[in-house]
Amino acid sequence: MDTRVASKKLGLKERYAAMTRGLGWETSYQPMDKVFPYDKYEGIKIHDWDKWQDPFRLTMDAYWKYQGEKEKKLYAVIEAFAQNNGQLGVADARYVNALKLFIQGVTPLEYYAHRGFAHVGRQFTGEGARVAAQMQSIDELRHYQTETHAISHYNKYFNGMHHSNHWFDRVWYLSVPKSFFEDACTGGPFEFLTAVSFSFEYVLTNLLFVPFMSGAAHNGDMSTVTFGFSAQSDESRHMTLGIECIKFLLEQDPDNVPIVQRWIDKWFWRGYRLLTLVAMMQDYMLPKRVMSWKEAWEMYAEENGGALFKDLARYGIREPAGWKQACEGKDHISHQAWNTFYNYNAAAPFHTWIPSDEEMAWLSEKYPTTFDKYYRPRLEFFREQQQAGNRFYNKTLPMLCTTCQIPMLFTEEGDASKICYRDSDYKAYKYHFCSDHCKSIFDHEPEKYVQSWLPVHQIYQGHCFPDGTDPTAEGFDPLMAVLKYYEMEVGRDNFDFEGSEDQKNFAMWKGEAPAQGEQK
Amino acid sequence: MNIDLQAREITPLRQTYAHVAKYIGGDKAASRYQEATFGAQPMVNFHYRPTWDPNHELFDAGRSKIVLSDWYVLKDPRQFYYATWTMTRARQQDAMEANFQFVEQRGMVGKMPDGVREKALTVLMPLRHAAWGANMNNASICAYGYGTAFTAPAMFHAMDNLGVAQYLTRLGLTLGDPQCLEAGKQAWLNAPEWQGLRRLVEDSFVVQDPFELFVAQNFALDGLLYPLIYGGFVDDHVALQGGTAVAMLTSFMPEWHDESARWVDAVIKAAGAGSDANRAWLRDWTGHWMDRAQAALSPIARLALGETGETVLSDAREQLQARLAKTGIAV
Amino acid sequence: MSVVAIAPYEFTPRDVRENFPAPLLYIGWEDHLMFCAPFCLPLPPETPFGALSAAVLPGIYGYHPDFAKIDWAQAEWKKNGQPWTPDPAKSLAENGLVHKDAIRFRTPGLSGIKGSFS
Amino acid sequence: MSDVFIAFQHNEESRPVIDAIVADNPNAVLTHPTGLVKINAPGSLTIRRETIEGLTGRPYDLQAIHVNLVTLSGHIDEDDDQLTLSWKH
Repeated sequence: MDTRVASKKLGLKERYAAMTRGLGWETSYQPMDKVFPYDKYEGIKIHDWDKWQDPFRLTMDAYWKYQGEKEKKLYAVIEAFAQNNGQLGVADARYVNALKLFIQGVTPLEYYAHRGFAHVGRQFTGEGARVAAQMQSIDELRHYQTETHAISHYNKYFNGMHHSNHWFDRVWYLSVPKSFFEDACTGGPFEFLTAVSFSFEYVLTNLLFVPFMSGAAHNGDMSTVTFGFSAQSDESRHMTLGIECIKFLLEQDPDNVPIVQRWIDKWFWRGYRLLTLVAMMQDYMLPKRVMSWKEAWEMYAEENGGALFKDLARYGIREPAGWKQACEGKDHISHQAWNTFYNYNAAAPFHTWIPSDEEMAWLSEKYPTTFDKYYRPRLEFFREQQQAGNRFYNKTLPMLCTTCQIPMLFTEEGDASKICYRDSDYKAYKYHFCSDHCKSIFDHEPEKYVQSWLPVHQIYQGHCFPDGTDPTAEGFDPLMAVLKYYEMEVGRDNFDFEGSEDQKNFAMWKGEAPAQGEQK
Repeated sequence: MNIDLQAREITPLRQTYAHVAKYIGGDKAASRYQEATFGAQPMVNFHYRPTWDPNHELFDAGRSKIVLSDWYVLKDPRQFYYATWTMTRARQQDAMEANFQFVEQRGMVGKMPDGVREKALTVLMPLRHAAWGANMNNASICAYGYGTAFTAPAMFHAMDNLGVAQYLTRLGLTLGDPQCLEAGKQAWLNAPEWQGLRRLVEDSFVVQDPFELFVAQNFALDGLLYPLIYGGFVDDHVALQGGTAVAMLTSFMPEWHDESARWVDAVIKAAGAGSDANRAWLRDWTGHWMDRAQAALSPIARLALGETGETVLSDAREQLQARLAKTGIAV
Repeated sequence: MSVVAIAPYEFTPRDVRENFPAPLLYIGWEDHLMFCAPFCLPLPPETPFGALSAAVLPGIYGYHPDFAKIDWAQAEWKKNGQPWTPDPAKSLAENGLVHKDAIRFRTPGLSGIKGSFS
Repeated sequence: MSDVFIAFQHNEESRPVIDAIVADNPNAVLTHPTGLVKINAPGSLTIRRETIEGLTGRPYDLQAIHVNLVTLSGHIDEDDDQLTLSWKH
């Protein structure tokens, strides 16, 4: 059992040091600066890599042992789930749309994290940091693969998952997570760590995984619960890497503090914007609700983040610049996001719907100051129209924020009746933003964000049609051409849940459908 | 019966993801390896250039001189995905753990002749650093290579390299004390026998082409080092002189090398099959790096095996040439 | 401020005017957030401004019951956040609109579904 | 003083770890979000190997908590015998 009998002479810390940083050396046949070319240009000053505190000292032997155990358990569940048609056990076929969002928008991020950590796991001069990053790289590959395997079974029976990776590179709303992670991966190694390990993993990841997985549990999806919690057990190591790395940077040199503060400001806001999708999932897509986005935000961000930033104050770090706005947004963003997907559901490969009366009552109770005032009336209007055969599908492309790439759906702080518009001029062109913080991120690094592959603009530039499309041809339908480029199956992957193939199949499998099923 | 009814009605709409189907010839049942690997890497519409490498996209096949229309031909014959990799290694680790316990409980180290024990430490301790270099290089291959079929096993390999470095560390702490690690490091840094190898490893750190790095590290250097050290030295020399403990505590290494060589060869073969130009590069790289590795290992062969060292190394080179010939890369 | 990079880091913006068949114009209708976000449209610069309310906006906002009630003479306009008075007879270009300008209009007295700004 | 917390999957393997935490940290507060056991404690929280071993009667490697750990907050200090989470303010 004990993997450490061999070396009782050394304690955990010393032994781990011998197993990691003891392996490296100062190169002399090639200059160190050429061997590690990337960890200086960001301006971060490291005087002594030996001060790096290793988070969770797992050597490879222990890593293999525990991870092997986890995988054995996980795949046993995935297998049993498939054999028993576990998909029939979910609360309602609407639930599956949360999984669609997950495989489309979250799973590819695990992949990026895998490659990004391989990069920094090669590039840091300090061996301890390198090993920690490499271990995370392999964990993230694990997450990509286990999620792909667990959701594979759903993909066989439901629409909206079959082209997830193709969509990730192309579909409008998926440019939000894609640009988020590419922004991190294209930053320097220290910024990457601050972005992913600290701002995302440490400050925000609980908001992604814990509600998602508790939601899965509540809605009868044991497969997802299992991969989620199993992945989350790696996440605790990653979070620890996040906080250790921040402390290390701050303790190494006071000049690092303003750089790190700016990264925290930037990445907190980038991460918060990304989580808009999770907020919507939590409040609208789980047939059996667990907790509201607002409650989750209060529990995991306000309480926990509050404690964290109080703790970091001794280094001169304050809470992220967008903290107050993010806290104010907790009453709004899930509703605003759901409305956006309801609008553009013709171009999104998952289903939306109008919440039932009971669900609206829950939303009123959870959002007493905002739901009835701003959001219920439009939902009820949409419902009337839909019942009259006039379901709203917005077919005109929206204005996007240049930084977060989300349609400009967010409202002014303190005034939910006004869309928040911000802009900047840079070298003869104007750029637009959804918020002060997205604007400030752009203003700091305009050379970066002028490259944004904004889906709406790309469509208008003619880059999102299948090869050989002639947009000047008679009767050219741009929306259909874009959906073809997306390789979406129109009428199966998109449109309202009401009347969808998913809805019909699920009812039939559960034996709730009229007799058409018999004709097969 | 109920089951019949279900079997009739619950028909899958599809077998696998489209990005997997594309590589396995249509929508059919896909293996876990295939779903874990094919189409995993984002391919187009990258937003920003890396601030650390503005001349390339984040994932960019142009970082290598190898040109392939489909990078997913570089399959891993072991079909490793995370679960199979980690469970395979966990089993091997169980065996290693049992070996460590056996060696310690039977006092096998104490029964070893001092000369053999010291020789083992002299040869093996500096190799912790060579394995660490291999770890860095495989992390590079994963980071800058193209296509998950190629890059994912490279990261497994990097972690295996780290595992090897750590097993050597444990061996050092079992056979000797913490000072022997430091002595090994000093030899790596300063002893003349090790400088050729250290120079080679440091030169490999600055190789920019991930595929050339793959050839240099995984094929040329490790293709000679493992047979020389774990075959020629540990199994055929140390073990025969009363150092069975050393063979037990390094049993992972030759087993791992044989296993992973199948992957290395398959990747070279598939890349070479892509074009004459690929084959030409592979011919150049394998030739260049095998020559360098052989030269760098020569003093270590002598250090480990004395007069016969050179012969053992030449044999290893011959075997490696034979592996290469099977990949279709004529030298 | 400027990006920090290891080597020169300057790229042609992906959205320069030449990349589009016509300049982009962003248009938003205040207090009607049933339409989740402002719109983005490529519009030829010679388009008369008046054609917006007559020909362009009905297609994109006509679903809303308030749309038919708009008195365009009362509409209040903003351009890039600043109050602005366009001349409906002149073209977009003559009104000073260039690629990627954002305009929005408020229609006094109309505040969305049941006054909810939807 | 802010709370630190740690959460485990709610299963049989976690039980002795949780019992040990409760025994060693009188201020610990348990909650049970779906599928989880979450333990909050003001300022700091310690997991002791010896306490777990006392409860199970078997040797326990503290790193085995990784198998069922879900999330945590606070700074970590870890050695062979204990793992402590704490805030420094």
